[in-house]
Amino acid sequence: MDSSENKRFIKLKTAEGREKEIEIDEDGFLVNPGEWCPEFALAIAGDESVAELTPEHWKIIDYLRKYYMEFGSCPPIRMVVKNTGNDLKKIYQLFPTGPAKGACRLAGAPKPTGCV
Amino acid sequence: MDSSENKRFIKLKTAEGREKEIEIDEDGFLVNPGEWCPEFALAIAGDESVAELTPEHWKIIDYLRKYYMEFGSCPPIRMVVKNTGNDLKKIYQLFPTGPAKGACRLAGAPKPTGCV
Amino acid sequence: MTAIEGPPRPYSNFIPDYLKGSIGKWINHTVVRSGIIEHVDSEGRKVYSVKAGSTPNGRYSTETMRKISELARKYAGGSMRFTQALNMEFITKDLEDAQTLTNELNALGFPVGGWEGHIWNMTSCAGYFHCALAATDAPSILQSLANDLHDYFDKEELPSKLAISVSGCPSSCGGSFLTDISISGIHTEVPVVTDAAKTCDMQGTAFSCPVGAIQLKPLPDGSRTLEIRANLCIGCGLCLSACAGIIFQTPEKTDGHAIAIGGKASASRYGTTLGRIVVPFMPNEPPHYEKTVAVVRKIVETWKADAKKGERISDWIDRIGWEKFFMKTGLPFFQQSMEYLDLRGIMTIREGSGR
Amino acid sequence: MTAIEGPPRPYSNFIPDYLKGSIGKWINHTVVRSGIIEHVDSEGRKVYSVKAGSTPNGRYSTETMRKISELARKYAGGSMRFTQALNMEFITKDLEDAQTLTNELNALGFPVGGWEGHIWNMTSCAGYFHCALAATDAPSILQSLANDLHDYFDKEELPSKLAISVSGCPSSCGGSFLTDISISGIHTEVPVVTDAAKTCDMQGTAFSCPVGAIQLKPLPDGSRTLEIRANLCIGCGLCLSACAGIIFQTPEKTDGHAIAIGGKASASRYGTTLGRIVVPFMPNEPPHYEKTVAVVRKIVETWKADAKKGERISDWIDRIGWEKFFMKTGLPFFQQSMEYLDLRGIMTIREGSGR
Amino acid sequence: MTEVLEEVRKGREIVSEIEKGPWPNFIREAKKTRYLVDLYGASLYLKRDLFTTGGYVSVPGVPTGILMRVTSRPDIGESANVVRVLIPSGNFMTSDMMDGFCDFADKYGVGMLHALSTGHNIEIPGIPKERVRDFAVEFRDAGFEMGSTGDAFRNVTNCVGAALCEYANLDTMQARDSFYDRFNDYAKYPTFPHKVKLKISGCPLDCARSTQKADLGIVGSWEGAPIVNEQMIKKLGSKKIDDIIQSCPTLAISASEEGIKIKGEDCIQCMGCLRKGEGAISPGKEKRFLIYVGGKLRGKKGPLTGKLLTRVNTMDEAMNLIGKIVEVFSDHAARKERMGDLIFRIGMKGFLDLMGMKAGAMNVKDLRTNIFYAVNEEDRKQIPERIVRGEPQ
Amino acid sequence: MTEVLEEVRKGREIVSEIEKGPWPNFIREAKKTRYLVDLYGASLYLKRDLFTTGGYVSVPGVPTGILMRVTSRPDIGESANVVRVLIPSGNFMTSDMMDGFCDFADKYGVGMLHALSTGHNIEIPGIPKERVRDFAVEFRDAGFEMGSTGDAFRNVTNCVGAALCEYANLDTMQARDSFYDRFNDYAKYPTFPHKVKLKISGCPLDCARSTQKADLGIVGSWEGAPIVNEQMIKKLGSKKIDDIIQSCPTLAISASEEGIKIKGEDCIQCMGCLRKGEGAISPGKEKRFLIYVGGKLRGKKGPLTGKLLTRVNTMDEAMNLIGKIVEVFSDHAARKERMGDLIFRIGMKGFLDLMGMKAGAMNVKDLRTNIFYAVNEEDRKQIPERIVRGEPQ
Ligand code: SRM
Ligand code: SRM
Ligand code: SRM
Ligand code: SRM
Ligand code: SF4
Ligand code: SF4
Ligand code: SF4
Ligand code: SF4
Ligand code: SF4
Ligand code: SF4
Ligand code: SF4
Ligand code: SF4
Repeated sequence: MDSSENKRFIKLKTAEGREKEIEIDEDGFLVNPGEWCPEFALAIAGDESVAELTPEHWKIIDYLRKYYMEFGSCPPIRMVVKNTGNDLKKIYQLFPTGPAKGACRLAGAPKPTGCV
Repeated sequence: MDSSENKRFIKLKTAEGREKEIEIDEDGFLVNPGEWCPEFALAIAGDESVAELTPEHWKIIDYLRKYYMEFGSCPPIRMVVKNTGNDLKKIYQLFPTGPAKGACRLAGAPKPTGCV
Repeated sequence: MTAIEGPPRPYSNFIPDYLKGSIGKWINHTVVRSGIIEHVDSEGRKVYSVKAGSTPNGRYSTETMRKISELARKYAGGSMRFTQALNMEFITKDLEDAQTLTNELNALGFPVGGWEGHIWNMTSCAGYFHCALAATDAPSILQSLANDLHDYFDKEELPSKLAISVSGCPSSCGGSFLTDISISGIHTEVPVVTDAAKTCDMQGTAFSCPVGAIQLKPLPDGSRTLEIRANLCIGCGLCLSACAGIIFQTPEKTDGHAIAIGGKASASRYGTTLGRIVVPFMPNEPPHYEKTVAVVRKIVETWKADAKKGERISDWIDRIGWEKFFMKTGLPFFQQSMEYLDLRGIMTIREGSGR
Repeated sequence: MTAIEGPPRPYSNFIPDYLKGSIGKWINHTVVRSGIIEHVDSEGRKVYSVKAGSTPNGRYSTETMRKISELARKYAGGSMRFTQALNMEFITKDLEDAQTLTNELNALGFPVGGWEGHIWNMTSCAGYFHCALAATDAPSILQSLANDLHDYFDKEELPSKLAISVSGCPSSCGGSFLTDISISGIHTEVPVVTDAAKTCDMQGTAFSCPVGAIQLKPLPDGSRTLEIRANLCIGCGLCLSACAGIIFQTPEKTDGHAIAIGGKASASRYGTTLGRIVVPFMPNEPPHYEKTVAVVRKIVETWKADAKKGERISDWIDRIGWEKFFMKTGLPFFQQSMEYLDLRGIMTIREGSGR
Repeated sequence: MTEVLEEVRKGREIVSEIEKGPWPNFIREAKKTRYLVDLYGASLYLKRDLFTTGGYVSVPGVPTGILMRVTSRPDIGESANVVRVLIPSGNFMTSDMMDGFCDFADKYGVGMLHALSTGHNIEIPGIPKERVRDFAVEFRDAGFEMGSTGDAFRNVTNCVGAALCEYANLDTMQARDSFYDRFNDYAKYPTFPHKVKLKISGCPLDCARSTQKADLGIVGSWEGAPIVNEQMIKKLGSKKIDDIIQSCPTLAISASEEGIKIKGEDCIQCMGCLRKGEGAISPGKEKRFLIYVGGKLRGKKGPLTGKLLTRVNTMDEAMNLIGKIVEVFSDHAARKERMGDLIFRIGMKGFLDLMGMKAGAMNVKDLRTNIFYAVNEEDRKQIPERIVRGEPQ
Repeated sequence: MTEVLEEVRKGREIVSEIEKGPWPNFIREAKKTRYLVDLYGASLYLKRDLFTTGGYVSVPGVPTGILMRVTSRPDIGESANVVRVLIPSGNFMTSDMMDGFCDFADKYGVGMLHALSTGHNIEIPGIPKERVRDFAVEFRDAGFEMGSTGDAFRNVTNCVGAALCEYANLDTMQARDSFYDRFNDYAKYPTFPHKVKLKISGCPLDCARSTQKADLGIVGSWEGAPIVNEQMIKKLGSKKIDDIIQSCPTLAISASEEGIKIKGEDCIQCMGCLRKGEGAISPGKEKRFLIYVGGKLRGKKGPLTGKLLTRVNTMDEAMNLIGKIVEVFSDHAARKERMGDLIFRIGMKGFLDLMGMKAGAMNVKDLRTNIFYAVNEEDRKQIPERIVRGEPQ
């Protein structure tokens, strides 16, 4: 299968007002992590059952991004809890599809290795 | 015990006719391997029941010296046999006290680690 | 949306009513026939458990399942269970019900059997049927074995319990290495990284490798890819489940399965043991896996003829030793069963005298 | 100088004449009493072997040895032997000689005993008495044990054979780890390199270290010295025998001995086993090593009371398991007996159920 | 549809062979459903697994995730996602419940149930990606929880125990129920380094295989001798009594006036005599719960069975310990390191240290034979002292 | 001599304590000699070994060297060199021979004999360095060979075997004699990477401990059932016959008309029945010689016992194999690596490969549980083929 046939994109406007097309995979994850911008998160928040991105959301997204940029991977949930000062339930309230999935997707990290 | 009290030396004349004092340990082994010279071997051959140092003897001594300079140790007897073209019995004829002891002493290598 | 926390409970809501008064009061059980046990409590109350064989990997059409559910309704207090080893189990309040139920189950194609000197259970994982990691197709192998050995479930006798399991890969979801006879899929090549790995969680994938064979490799364009160090890789296949972009190239040639024997859990005699690998590699030969079935049959028949009553396969081997095992079964001994590059390798060498 | 090649032989020159006709024809033996066995051959001929205890580490004055030699001349065909386990053994041609000999040996201070449910033998290495590697003094420990347990050699009964050995260091020249009860010296510090190492074969010394902890270090003056990497060193002490310039600094504090039990060679029952360490460190407390003797005595008495007839210590432990061993002896369990940093470490963990 | 692919055609031939035979048949079942039999057949023909780890679907309320499954041959068959459903303790289900599962499988899946997975969940396979969310909402409304995925407690399983079995030292079903009352958050949210399995057996016969295929195992047992019913024993007759005596591996049993006498201190709770006793011998009164840690099957060094950590006196203590263990596990395991692998890496003593526990003789199968071992200054003092005091473990 | 050193005085006190007690006493013996009792006492008081590896003395005719021993306290006692003397097979010595050794010990040593070393040599301790050469000449003239040192065959030992024991499957003393006839050069000249020990036992009871403390062990055994003397067995009576049947760990023995019947294929030659048989059961006719390799005690990973390499049918084959093994050992071991350490390093299969031998079931104690193992293309073809052919090992 040539994946080029199936390319998908998300169109959005950047803070500066530029139109931008960001490539995503079939599960909606960023293909090129370098392309991430806050608007990307805004654009897909709904998919992950997040109605509005509050500062509390951004704090977690920021942490996830920083971690991802440093370690190339999403942090374990325990670390998210420890490092963002939220308890587990709170995090799941903010991101109903979970920190390791929904929130990471918003933060532009790659698809997690699965739940198997 | 201060070992300096017990220093022992062998006195010999070098090929150039110089007088030389070479320090040996209580078992007659060279203390400073750098001081070795063929005359040292000649001087102590009798101790190791070698009446005369023939070319056959020198071939073995040379090999031992070369090996010692490279590996810092006496070669296993098997290697002496292989690399000097002598069989075991022949080597013991030449050096009745053995290649790993008598011959090595003549070649200025240190005292072997023992027979235990 | 009412959030339920955890499984439905308390359990008392889901068991036959006539069981409730006896909980914790059982004093004895008697095997009435293969598959049917009479349980008696301290007050003389009795119930009967009926154990029926299941399909490989427990695959049921809803059509069949509804019929089973109906049988539970009719004969077993409106409830049934699956055993730890995934047989169906019904608890009836009298022997007559147990017997009628047995007939109805048989009519539906499900044998009633197990316990004492019988095959107690045969389980398999999903294999090719559903799983992404399979090196061999567990359900069809189990089907072949079960078709061949089924008489030992309900008719013929064996020296003691026999449990059989088949797993499609070393994950051993089917319980390989734990049962008296078990089969486990095995890959024997190093997987390759394809373009599709691009969108994987590379770091996470590297973590997934148990031997650290996966490295992240920077590409000229600043992005990264994965690299598998062939000299370290044990071909376990775990990275495939972390990243769909990693694949085996010629599984049709290099995938197969190994046969291990002598696993058991119970504390009886020498206690828990793990299966040991008697055949390190068999090719995948569906539909009937004749060679594999023949090896298993040979082991079962030899054990049956040679073991004393009550002796599990592991006990039997403990008694006679591996040398006699190979002699008696006529199976060839493979050097590959012997030693491998790890901590336990050294333990497989025979030291000193004795078995 | 007549060169002799190898040991004196043929052996027939050194055995009692009356043995010669029976070689290979023996058909049975009976233990007449502790230490005396009657051997009978297929033609009805009989001889008697008399086994006498030896001094720790077999040290004899020539004065005593000449007396023993004289006894051999008088009662044993002019010849005697030392057994594999270093007792003295005399072969007499009749029971009367055997008995007279026994009395004479006793008079000389040598008990006759061993076989069946007795102490068969007690051996030690040279220890401080002669060796350069000792971490503990094997002969004096053995002397203490033998003084304490001697009744089991010739008078009191035990469940089965008991062999005891003591070695001054892990080299185990005395046979530690092989006998039912064994003691082995152990260093617990890292040795240091002194100036005297200068004339050692440094490369050879480096080779002598089993874990590669010794490195050659170049000195400013172009010469070299040895360096011991403390993090790798297991304190085995082998380098001391390669180079007299390496020494332990405070052996009086750090040297001691460990107690291991359950070694045996014979193929009987579970076959060859190695001793396992029940007490990892005991201090050296001459002259009488009371604590060490007490531990051994405790083990022997517990085994005696608990084992069934014919059960060696290893068989007994195989039956009851280590947990019961510690419970029954009342010995404390030391975490240090459990695990250590190597391949077999993992094997000491108890997995699954069972003993 | 025009031509049938070669691999599908050949695959069908293979499948129709598998369909034969006397044992309950999964193909015969599958053919009554909308399962991708052709895909499966093709995989057998091609000798290669045609499923691959699927993508991702976001489902609020199932924090541990749902098992996504796609095929590498969409031309033959597409996706096959599956949900795992937690069922009541002991795997008991009412007929109504089963019918309900069937309804869901018909409506959302392919009309097939996986009953049960080897982890003892009902699985409903074949739910298309687009429908997973709807399914989840409706299914949860019906009163069920999905799960047993992700880095959390997988489904806790237990033998039937006191509900049906005279050997049980505890009500295992009740134990599982209370586990979920207490620890459901650990099961629902994926907060561990890797999955954790707990299995509970009512006695050392270990029908739940808690000593083998679980990171954590609880096995009900007792201390001392089993209880002998003198009247019943005598009725068994001398041949049977002999059998019972022979059955004891530690020789704890001897014949006596009262039939038999069991030396409590020699009993290792192997269940041998109880099995021969026909009801006359039952578990002892002083209950103990054995905690096993570190079982797992896919070991890079071979499968790892559970190791006995300790014995406690009540199920409460057992549950407290479980809580403690998973904390230690979470704090010390590397990512995707199972408990067994952690213990393999740091050693049992290392693990006990992390737990703040002391190693005892119960933790060892054998003692070491290697004399070289770091005995430090502390040990040198302490060991002879403990010898003198004869301090118990 | 004026004052006695503190350590000597204290040492003497300790020594006089050790001198007490009922067992044959090495101090009582030592005090009758010129042995350095004061040095020994001081070492006990100081809790430190006062001997140290001695220097070197050149003695023609003893290629493997002589054990040099000095003390680190020449102020208390000086040197203590020792020679090892090879004695006849089975450690038999004539009285004349022993007297001769005593003469030498009196003349050159300290008037003490070490009889025997644990390697079964006579040792004559305490020969001053200056006198070693003279001793050697005189001693060799008297017909004895020194040795059992250096990187050569150490003294070969054997149980008494056929000379005194009905269990013997071979004349072990004769075996040792012929070993020296054939291999004396290997014993005399230090050509190996490290010492090599060979021990020979006449039967699996292994009185020579050849499976434990020898790099090479030969154990006489047989194939199939032991030989039963029907007449004798019947006389033993049914209680004893029962005992015999019980003694068999593999259950190879059953009661029969003739007393007992032994299933040859089930016998593992454990000697159990022979030991109970009171002469009525003896080793089988088809002799086999078990070759063990790699035993040694000072293992950095714990002591290593010998591993069964193979069984051969004659002592000739056994000796040929010994020759082959030491060649392989010499070619492949590192310097100062014992055979057991070599095998530990390269694995038993590696060693068999070097020997050009194939692994058989006899080489394993257990089979592996780890499925991950390099199965290569060759294996993939070969394994199913051998299964089909049912090819024996
Ligand atoms: C039903 C089941 C537990 C459950 O919660 O599902 C079960 C229940 C009983 N087991 Fe079990 N065992 C069950 C799986 C196991 C397993 C696990 C397995 O097979 O995967 C084991 C340990 C594994 C092993 O191989 O060692 C197991 C090892 C035993 C043993 C010890 C057998 C042995 O040879 O060592 C006994 C005792 C016996 O058979 O005498 C036993 C005995 C029993 C009895 C008969 C005891 C009793 O009634 O007092 C229980 C019958 C209850 C009943 O009527 O259902 N049960 N039993 C499991 C049925 C499995 C099946 O479908 O075949
Ligand atoms: C004399 C000696 C061989 C020798 O060449 O020196 C010897 C000779 C006999 N042994 Fe042994 N054993 C001798 C050391 C051993 C050893 C090695 C050791 O103790 O260091 C072992 C194996 C080590 C072990 O601990 O397993 C050994 C394990 C046996 C056994 C098996 C014992 C067991 O419990 O497993 C027997 C059979 C028996 O006792 O029933 C046995 C039996 C015998 C008998 C009694 C058999 C017979 O048919 O006569 C032999 C008596 C010959 C005699 O009268 O001298 N011999 N025997 C050794 C005497 C040692 C001593 O002084 O105590
Ligand atoms: C469904 C089930 C097998 C079955 O056919 O019934 C299953 C199926 C899978 N197992 Fe499993 N495991 C299942 C019980 C087991 C068991 C048995 C048990 O739990 O009693 C084991 C052995 C015990 C153990 O945990 O070691 C087991 C050990 C594994 C492993 C090895 C983990 C390890 O580190 O040792 C993996 C791979 C992994 O986790 O990375 C794995 C992974 C998988 C995956 C998720 C692999 C994949 O991505 O394809 C399989 C999905 C198959 C599918 O699509 O249907 N599965 N898995 C079982 C579901 C359990 C449940 O409902 O919770
Ligand atoms: C004399 C003797 C002990 C005794 O008191 O009887 C002895 C004494 C020494 N042994 Fe040994 N070993 C003696 C039998 C053994 C045995 C037992 C046996 O051979 O049956 C063993 C265990 C078996 C084995 O080989 O593993 C043994 C394993 C060692 C070792 C460990 C070697 C290893 O690699 O495992 C060493 C150290 C070494 O070789 O580097 C050693 C080294 C030594 C040295 C040479 C150490 C030293 O330099 O001080 C000891 C000299 C002591 C002395 O001055 O008296 N000795 N040594 C035994 C003489 C044997 C002989 O006559 O040939
Ligand atoms: S054992 Fe392997 S093939 Fe089978 S379900 Fe588990 S992961 Fe899949
Ligand atoms: S197959 Fe296993 S060992 Fe090989 S790279 Fe993948 S995860 Fe690592
Ligand atoms: S065991 Fe150690 S102390 Fe004893 S003789 Fe051997 S090397 Fe010396
Ligand atoms: S004591 Fe042993 S481990 Fe330590 S340096 Fe010396 S030889 Fe090496
Ligand atoms: S584990 Fe014990 S209590 Fe539980 S079902 Fe099995 S036999 Fe009964
Ligand atoms: S349970 Fe087992 S160990 Fe305990 S008395 Fe019964 S048979 Fe013996
Ligand atoms: S090993 Fe066997 S043959 Fe040799 S003495 Fe011992 S019992 Fe006899
Ligand atoms: S020698 Fe051992 S295995 Fe052979 S028949 Fe006799 S008792 Fe059984």
